[in-house]
Amino acid sequence: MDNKNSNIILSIQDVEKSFPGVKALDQVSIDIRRGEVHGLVGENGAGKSTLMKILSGVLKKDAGTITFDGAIVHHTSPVESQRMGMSIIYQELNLVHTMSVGENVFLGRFKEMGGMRGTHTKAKALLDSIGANLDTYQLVDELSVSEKQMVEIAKALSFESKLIIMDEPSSSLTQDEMDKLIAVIKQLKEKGITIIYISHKLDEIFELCNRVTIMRDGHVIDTQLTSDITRNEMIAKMVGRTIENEFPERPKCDGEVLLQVKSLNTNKLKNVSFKLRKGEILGFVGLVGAGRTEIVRAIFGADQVKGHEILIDGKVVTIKNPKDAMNAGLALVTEDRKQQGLVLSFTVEKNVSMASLDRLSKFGILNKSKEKEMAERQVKGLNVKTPTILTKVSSLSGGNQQKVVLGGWLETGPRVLILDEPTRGIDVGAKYEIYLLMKEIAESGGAIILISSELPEVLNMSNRVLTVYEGRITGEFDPLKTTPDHIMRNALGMGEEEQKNDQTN
Amino acid sequence: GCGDKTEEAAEVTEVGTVEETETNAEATVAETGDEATIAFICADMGNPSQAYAASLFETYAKDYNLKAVVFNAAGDAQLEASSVQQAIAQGVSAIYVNPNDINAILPALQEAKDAGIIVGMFSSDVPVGSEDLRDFFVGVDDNQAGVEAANAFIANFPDGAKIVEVGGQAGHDAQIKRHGAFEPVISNSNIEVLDSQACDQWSTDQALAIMDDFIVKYGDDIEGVFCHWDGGLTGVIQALDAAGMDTKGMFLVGIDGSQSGVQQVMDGTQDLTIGQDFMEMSKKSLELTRAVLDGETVTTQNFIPLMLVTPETIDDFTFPEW
Amino acid sequence: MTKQIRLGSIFNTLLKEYTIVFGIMVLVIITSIVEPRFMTSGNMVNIMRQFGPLILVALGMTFVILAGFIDLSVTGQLFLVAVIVMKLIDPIGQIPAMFVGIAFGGLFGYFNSKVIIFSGALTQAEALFITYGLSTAYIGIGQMISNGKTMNMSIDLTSSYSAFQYVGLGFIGPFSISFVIFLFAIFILYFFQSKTYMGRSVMLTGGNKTAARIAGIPIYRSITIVYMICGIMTAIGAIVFMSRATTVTSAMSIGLETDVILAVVLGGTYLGGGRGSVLRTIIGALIVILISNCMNLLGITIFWQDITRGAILIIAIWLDARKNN
Amino acid sequence: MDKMNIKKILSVIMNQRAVLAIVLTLIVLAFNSTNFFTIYNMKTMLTTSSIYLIIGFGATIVLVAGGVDLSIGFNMSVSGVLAVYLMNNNVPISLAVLCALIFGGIVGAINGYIVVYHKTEPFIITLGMGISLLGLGRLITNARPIVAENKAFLNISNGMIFGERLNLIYFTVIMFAIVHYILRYTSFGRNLYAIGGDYEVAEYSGINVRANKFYAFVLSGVIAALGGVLLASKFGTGNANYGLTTGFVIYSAVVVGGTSFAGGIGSVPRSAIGLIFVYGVLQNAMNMLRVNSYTQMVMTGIIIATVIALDSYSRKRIREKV
Ligand SMILES: Nc1ncnc2c1ncn2[C@@H]1O[C@H](COP(=O)(O)OP(=O)(O)OP(=O)(O)O)[C@@H](O)[C@H]1O
Ligand SMILES: Nc1ncnc2c1ncn2[C@@H]1O[C@H](COP(=O)(O)OP(=O)(O)OP(=O)(O)O)[C@@H](O)[C@H]1O
Ligand SMILES: [Mg+2]
Ligand SMILES: [Mg+2]
Repeated sequence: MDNKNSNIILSIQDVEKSFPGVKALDQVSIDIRRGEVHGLVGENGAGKSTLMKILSGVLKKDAGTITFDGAIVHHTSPVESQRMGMSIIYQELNLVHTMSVGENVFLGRFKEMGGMRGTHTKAKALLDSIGANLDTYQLVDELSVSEKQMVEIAKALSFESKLIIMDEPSSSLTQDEMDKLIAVIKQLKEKGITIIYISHKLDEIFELCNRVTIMRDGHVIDTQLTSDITRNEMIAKMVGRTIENEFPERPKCDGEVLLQVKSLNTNKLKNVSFKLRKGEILGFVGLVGAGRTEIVRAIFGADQVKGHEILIDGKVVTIKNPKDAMNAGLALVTEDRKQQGLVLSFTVEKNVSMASLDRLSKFGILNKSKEKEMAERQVKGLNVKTPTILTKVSSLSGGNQQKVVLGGWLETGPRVLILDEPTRGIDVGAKYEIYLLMKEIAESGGAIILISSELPEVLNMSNRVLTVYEGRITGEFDPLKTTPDHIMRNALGMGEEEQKNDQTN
Repeated sequence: GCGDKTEEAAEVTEVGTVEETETNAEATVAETGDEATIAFICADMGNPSQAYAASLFETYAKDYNLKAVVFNAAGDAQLEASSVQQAIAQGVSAIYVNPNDINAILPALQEAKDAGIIVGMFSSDVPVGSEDLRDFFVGVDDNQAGVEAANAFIANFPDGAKIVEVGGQAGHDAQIKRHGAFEPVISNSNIEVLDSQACDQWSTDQALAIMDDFIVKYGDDIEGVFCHWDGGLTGVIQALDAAGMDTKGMFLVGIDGSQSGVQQVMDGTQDLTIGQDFMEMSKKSLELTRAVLDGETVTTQNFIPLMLVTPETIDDFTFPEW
Repeated sequence: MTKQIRLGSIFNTLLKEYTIVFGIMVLVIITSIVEPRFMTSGNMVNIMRQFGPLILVALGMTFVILAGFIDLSVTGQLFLVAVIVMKLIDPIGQIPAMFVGIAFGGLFGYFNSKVIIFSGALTQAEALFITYGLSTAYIGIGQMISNGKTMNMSIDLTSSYSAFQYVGLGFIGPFSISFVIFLFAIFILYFFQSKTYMGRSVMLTGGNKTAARIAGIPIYRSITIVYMICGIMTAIGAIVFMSRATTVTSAMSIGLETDVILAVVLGGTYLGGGRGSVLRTIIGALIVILISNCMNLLGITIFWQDITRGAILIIAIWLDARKNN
Repeated sequence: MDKMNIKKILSVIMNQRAVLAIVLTLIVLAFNSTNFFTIYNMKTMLTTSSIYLIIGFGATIVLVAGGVDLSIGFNMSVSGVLAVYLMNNNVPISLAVLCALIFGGIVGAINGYIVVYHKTEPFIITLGMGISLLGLGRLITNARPIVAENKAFLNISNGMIFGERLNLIYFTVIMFAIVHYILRYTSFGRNLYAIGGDYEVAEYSGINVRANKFYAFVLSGVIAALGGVLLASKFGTGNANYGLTTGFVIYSAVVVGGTSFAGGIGSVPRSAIGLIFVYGVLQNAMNMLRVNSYTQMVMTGIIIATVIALDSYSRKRIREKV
């Protein structure tokens, strides 16, 4: 009883969680006070989302105790956590695309909401209250990413929970929608609802949160009042080391254009044009769903395009499918290695050789000894931790899986290597190795396109950075000469006005 | 309520008149000699014998100033019933039903009768007690075929013998009757049926596989084979050949009188095929229809005699078309 | 000590991997006790011959399943090819007719794959229903051609009956011709699966279509090839089938597709694609044949045979799922 | 602007393929003098398709939840057999029917359990179940049709209410209402849409995905059994062979109606249209136009393949929307 009224609503004690190859959470302890907005920050892969998934019952913790509202939480399912009064907005959108907006808001609670009519009326009211003017009968499939995000928020609010966890709710919102969200959060705060707010945007943290917890590599580094900490201190704690050591020196590029993309258009992309020089690492910065992945997939012939022109060494090449792209000297390491990069049930050897299979065969017959050599070369060269090359890829850790993908593409001897989130889920050591590799390729006359959600990574590795916003390229920057802030602003689509202002000045 | 009842009563009398086929003034006056459309409801056009019968109806209908349409029930009792209904909807004057399931077809026959349509059963008759739902039946007696087969064995092996039975499609009306009639007759003799197995389909290959296994199991003990259809017997012969057994020295009996059966009898491999004369059956059906349309009385049950095709009698038969 | 333990664990893996095989061995042992003739050479030849058409079609189906698809139209194809071959024997002679039949098999497979690729029906369930529809159409065409009649080889063929008779009944040494055809096919197909670029492409397509496509693997060509292989093997199966039975009716292939899928799955090829081997299918086909052979010898009725077949299929998939989860 | 409208209309049409197909068929029929447009024929069409409609509604439940149950055809036939068998062994009608429904539910439960709780491919599991059921049905009946001795049983399907033999249609309407209500207005139904639409999201949203999907299979099994009982009652016969291709054709028809393979999309009215097209209009129209049986088969196969290919094609277009 005592506890119930105490001002700690949620107490996390020594929670641990490991995934194969990664210790995502190590002795994490945080106390969340009743009625506060508690910020949670940390680099990518720090373990924030993992912790939240444990709270909501999607993942099981390996050790530790969680006390919510005075009761020890044993639950293992999202339903139970919702019943206890915790709800969560997941980082990845969690909506059923074939269903209406209204039903998505109250997914699984159709009856409680009074059937079809009740669901839609209540959903409408809820959406209106957060300033989202949506037709509740519309299918979610037809919404834009930010509209979907608003539906997600409405969904989380609908539980009338005591605690709402928001995992990067703002990552794809426009400024206007962001303002609405801030208003909503303040409204909730007034009602005495506790909020855990995860974001990479420190401005928001300072604007919204009472206290903030900083995580790094699965550890809690510190919990402080936002009023007691400066932005720089926060960053220092998040990163934990000086940035110079983390990245190798970037290569110099000699200026000759290797790849040129002219007016690339798809359903989502608008008139994307850019050049890539020999020896250059070109970074793409943008929010989730900005279209970076779509740009490279379109170039690579993996998706349908409306029209575009691609020149390599100044000569036009036709790329209709990935095979064409490979023949033209391109290689693509996709962002989702499990779905798009690997055949998980196959051996390391077969995955490495996958992209070079035609070169390994003569008259359609595979040269197995060459294949073996190839796999061994890459395993050794990239330092892949695997018992043998005949081990199934599915049993390797994420970082090693990533190296397998990379190794496969390196074997094709690409001139342009496209890396989409190459270090996602990879530990620091492995990251550095990948950076060195990138450097090596660039210096040996190749070129690299790098997409990464880790801003420091892009900024430190690239010679040049392009910002992408809603399928358009909104700016081009030299990371050495521009502040990260300025780049982010362009990635948020706010740069255009500024540029106008710059020009008028 | 009341109105309906009188209507029904009226219909019943009408049905009665049709069955007696004497005083149905309407039918006789209006349709004598006129061309009429008839529908043949085939149990399964995938079955060669039935498809053959259907084609006979189409060919010979005009000889009786009739025009035939064929419906395919595709082995499905529901489809058969609905085919009858569709034939009624098309306003045909007569239907011939080659039933998949004689019980399942009865409600549809009732409808046909209610609509005043001549109903002929083809190949299989309605169950006992439902005879007034049809005007006539034309067919061979599958029970008789079973008995003939048993008698042939008894005649051939006066001192007794060991034989096996390869049945037709399990559950098919013909398979049930052929086996059902064969069994008691043969078990009253000194002939021993070593084994009996039905097939999943009327499939030569299955008959072959079953025979293969019988050969393994009983080997040279087998002195004769009764197979429910000539096509199956083709498989049996293949199995015997493959096992190096002398088909000519064995007594092989099939039913159907189809091309393969007659050919096998000619070749001397098969000793008897109990033929169904589809030509005669079809013509008889058409003839009876014409007669009923013309207001004559007809016999309701018409068994077309079975043809016993043996090497001795083979010359009396024209080579079948199916 | 260690050796024992290792033996034990090998046995355990075997048991896990081949639970069904052990089940069948029990059936075989029971059968050979109850019916000693099971172990005769006659029965072995018997099994070898029954094995023929089934395994040929199953080998083709293995590739379709390895690529992550399925082909129910083997039922229709087998019948239609048989009808075509039958029709062609008189005008062009037996051996040309066989080859034309095989070409038609390839053509049907090609057509199936084009329908699937063009419509983007890239899941197994979609392929299942599309090929079901096509199967019905093939049977219909076959019956249009044959007019629903039983087509009989022995008629007017006595002079040229030999080629088919040779395929159906001939022996090379101790092996029946159909078995030799099978050996030949398995050699080529195993080589194709494990040693060639396209074979690997098929496996990769079944393992992960998306990843394979990004890596430049010709997934659509793989799909076309597996359906064509299946069509060709079905056509060869049809020829072996008709040379044994010497007649052709639409009943000849009813239920074939389930037996074939049963053989592939019981062999241990993963239904979801990417894992498995044509060699495994041999075991699977053997099991399917043994089930009916044993049951026939034990005098078990067709009803119980059906019940058992279905149950074995369910249990095999179930065990496979348990192994993988 | 105009172009947009045309596009929109086209996409609406693409989504209502079955309606389009029906309209086209009707137009063809209107230009040919047939008896298609008679009340009798309409009634025939509805009664014929009624049992398939009912079972198809059950199939819709499973399909919406992202599953498939190909054993419904044999579930239907064996449940009917079971009901008749029990009645013939002196079990009262109501109890026998209840047992049949429970049996259907158990079959659905076994399918559901293996598919849902052991994450197996539904179609192969249910295919296996189908084979076993066929064997079981033949075993119970010894592969012959069994006739219901208690004729009162026939009243379930053939009885007269309001002086018309339309019980089956009433049943269909009632089941239409019930299943439609379940899918559209209950949380169970809505959960199924969520599960079929996105299994993981549904799970994260606190829906008990396994239990719900499991019950979808059970319900579909019970409904298939109901269909079986009605079929047995319609014919007064139980026959294990009734359901040979039913599962495939029903699912095809449901997809023709616009319920998607991918799950999450579909409805009972859509399924009804698809089922009426395949089981009623298509076959009836071809018979009315006197299309040759084999041509009918080819056309049915091509139509099924085409419509399903179109379903996939429209999803491919959405995926690749440029
Ligand atoms: N299902 C999983 N399997 C294996 N590893 C995982 C899984 N989920 C997360 N990880 C790993 O756990 C670590 C923590 O991931 P988490 O998603 O919690 O990071 P985060 O702090 O939320 O990062 P971000 O800011 O990018 O969202 C990462 O190294 C990640 O690769
Ligand atoms: N989680 C998601 N749920 C639904 N749709 C998404 C999701 N992520 C991306 N999308 C869709 O994919 C399209 C393109 O996103 P894309 O992956 O190209 O963006 P991106 O800039 O590469 O972002 P990131 O790589 O950070 O996810 C967007 O229009 C969006 O609609
Ligand atoms: Mg996260
Ligand atoms: Mg991306």
